[in-house]
Amino acid sequence: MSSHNLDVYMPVLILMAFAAIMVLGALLVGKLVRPQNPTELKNAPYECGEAPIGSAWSNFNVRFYVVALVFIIFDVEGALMFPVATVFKKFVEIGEGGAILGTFLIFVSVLVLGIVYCWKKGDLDWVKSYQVDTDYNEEKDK
Amino acid sequence: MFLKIMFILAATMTLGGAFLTAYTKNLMHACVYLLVSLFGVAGLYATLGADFLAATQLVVYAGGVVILMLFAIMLTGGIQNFVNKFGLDKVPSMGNGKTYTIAGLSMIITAFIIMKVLAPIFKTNVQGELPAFASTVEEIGVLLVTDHVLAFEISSILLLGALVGAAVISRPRRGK
Amino acid sequence: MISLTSYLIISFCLFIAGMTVMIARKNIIAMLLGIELILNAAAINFVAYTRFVNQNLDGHVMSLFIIVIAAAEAAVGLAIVIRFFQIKETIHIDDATELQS
Amino acid sequence: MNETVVSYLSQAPGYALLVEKLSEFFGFDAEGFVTFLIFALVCFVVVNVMSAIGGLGTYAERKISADLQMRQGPNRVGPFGILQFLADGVKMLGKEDILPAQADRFLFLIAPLMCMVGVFASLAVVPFSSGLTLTNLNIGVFYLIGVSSLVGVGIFLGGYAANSKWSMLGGMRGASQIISYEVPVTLSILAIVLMTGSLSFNVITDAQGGLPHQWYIFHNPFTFIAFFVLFIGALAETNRAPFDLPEAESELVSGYHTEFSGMRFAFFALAEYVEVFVVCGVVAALFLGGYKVPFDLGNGELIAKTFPAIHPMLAKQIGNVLQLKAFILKTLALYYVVIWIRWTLPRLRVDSLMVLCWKYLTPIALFNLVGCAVWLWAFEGKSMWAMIFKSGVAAAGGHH
Repeated sequence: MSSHNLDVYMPVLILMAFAAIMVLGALLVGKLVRPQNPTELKNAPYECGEAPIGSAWSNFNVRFYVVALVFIIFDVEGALMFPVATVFKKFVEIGEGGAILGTFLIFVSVLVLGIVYCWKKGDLDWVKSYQVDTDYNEEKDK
Repeated sequence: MFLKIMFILAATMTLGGAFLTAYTKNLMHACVYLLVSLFGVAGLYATLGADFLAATQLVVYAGGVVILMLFAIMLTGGIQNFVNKFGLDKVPSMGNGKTYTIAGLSMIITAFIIMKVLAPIFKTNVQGELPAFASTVEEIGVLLVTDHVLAFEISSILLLGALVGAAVISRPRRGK
Repeated sequence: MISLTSYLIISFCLFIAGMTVMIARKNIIAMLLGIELILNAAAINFVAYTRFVNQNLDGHVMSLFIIVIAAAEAAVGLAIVIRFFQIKETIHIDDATELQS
Repeated sequence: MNETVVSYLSQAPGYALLVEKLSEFFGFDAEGFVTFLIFALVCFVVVNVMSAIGGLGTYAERKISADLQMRQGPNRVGPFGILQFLADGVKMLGKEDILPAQADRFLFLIAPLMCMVGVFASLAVVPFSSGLTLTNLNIGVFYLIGVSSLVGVGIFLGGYAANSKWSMLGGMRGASQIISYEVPVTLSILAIVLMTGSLSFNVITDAQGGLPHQWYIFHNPFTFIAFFVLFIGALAETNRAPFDLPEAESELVSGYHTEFSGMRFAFFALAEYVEVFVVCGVVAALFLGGYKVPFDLGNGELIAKTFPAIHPMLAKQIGNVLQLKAFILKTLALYYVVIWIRWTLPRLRVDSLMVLCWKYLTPIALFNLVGCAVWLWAFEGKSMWAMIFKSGVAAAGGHH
């Protein structure tokens, strides 16, 4: 088993090892050099000077999740399209480009449907515009 | 020689990450250990000569799924334990002794069954001369466009369904 | 010597870890972590067989589709968990009792 | 196919001699060990050069911003203040490392580590020159996208670990900004991969010629737009310039690294500056002809022909050095533009930042992708210049 052409991944491992050594090394060297007197006040998380209230781990608006959702769908689409993109030029050279272009366009257009849907239903805009008015109306009706 | 080193490194990362995901008490740590384990699986793909799959694993899992998990943990109350309506402490959400014993027992049974199935395979695999590592991207591209073009198109429809479904579910509705 | 059995043993251990997570945890998101581990265990087997038994790359295409479907499944699963939390204020599995009679 | 630094350096006469000597010394075949040795040496050099460039980035940023605002930048430490970043480093080393209450000690260490690993691992594929690329992976571009998404996870964990509302918000926004701008970046890189038919950086760079009209930026109108989409996306992905809301001083009190002090903060800053260099290098390699030198001086034939006295091996070395110079020149030009943009454009609000990404950049990137595919199919991949000239191979060496 020629292990020769697996050497391409050797720099990846060496660079990661260097990054780890740098981080851990600097922190260890720092531990010797740095002053170390943690006081209760100094350790409080920064709250513009006041005493911090409540834990930071309260939950957040769901729009962060919708962004991550649309990202992962397009990320996976990119992952599927990369092999087809690398092969597209070869097919064009042997004259078969039309069929591959058709497959490619169908794939992309189905996913464009997805983003158009999210756009129209207002998932993509950061501040939920329609939600603001309805809360106001509800207050009025009560 | 380097193949062995890389295999051992990737295997320890995968199995270490997986077992730490199973046994850590903090959900955030479980997510980080899952990331370490998936990183190890990408290394395993590299030792198996599947370089495109190693990169896809990095892009989709390390970049996408783990961040999705982290966001979901943030959006569902972080890592505190849940108590039921009467204030009594339910089974802690990260599992306690009892749940782990049940898990252990069922694992022993499944392990026994799977070993029965895999036994013949372990005995008979003869080792031929393995081909050298080659670039797999073009090959996968050709396969995707010729043999598996139907699966390629259906997966775009599946992604569309997943996108629309998840968007509808997680959209903050006005009514309760 | 690194052979097919070593990869099968690794994916077996990954599968066992994923199952343990699924059974032992009560938090739904932690269970989804287990599902990811199990899907990866299956994908490793496909690639290992392509490498050691026959060299056609259908194994790679199959595990590529496993990764695609795992991502879509994680997206929808987590959306359900978030909606579940918004309704029931908890994602403890024992509270998911709507479907029981 | 896959050649690496070692296969390039092994053409040197000394290499074979070294392998034999070491083989007798160790008894077993030292080929693998020598490869490891050379890789470790070259990686050590690259890591140090990159950290110096990251440090000098901070210095350049303060000098250029001073220049833009008609004032003097740092000029105390060393000649013209060059050694300012070393002074900052030592100061960072001496600062106390404060761990906030109830913070997550384990994640507090993992977050900067993940950022650094993500950025340094992407150094392996940056095409410095045809020989000196650390490893010419044939999945180079896709590997780079995968590894640079680790930084987004590192930033989120950094924000989460510090248990303070500011860094929490900064971490969430930073991660969501990085992942949402990864979509236009992936799609515009896809357009270039479509044009070239390969994922490896060296092949993409070799497909472009030395002169500007042979670069991919001028290949056709769609790649021209894709260049700007990629550049804007790259700016946002490294939290730079108008998109630096996650670490915005005024609103979020330097966002996700509010609670990080001393060396941990230095690692986040170093990772960011090195990533800006790597991203500028990638943009230069994909669109501006990377290490290609005009009139094919790069591969040493012209030099060997004009100066027959030089040993052909040496001519190849000179060619390589010229290639390295061309790559560094183009990357630093883009680096200057990045810094220049930072001190001219105001900071974007969160919602306009997200709207820009999802409602403008992503549709444009998709349109570019389809446009490139149709162009490639219609004109069989010829660049618009080739068609305009219609004179076949331009005088400046073959292209296409």
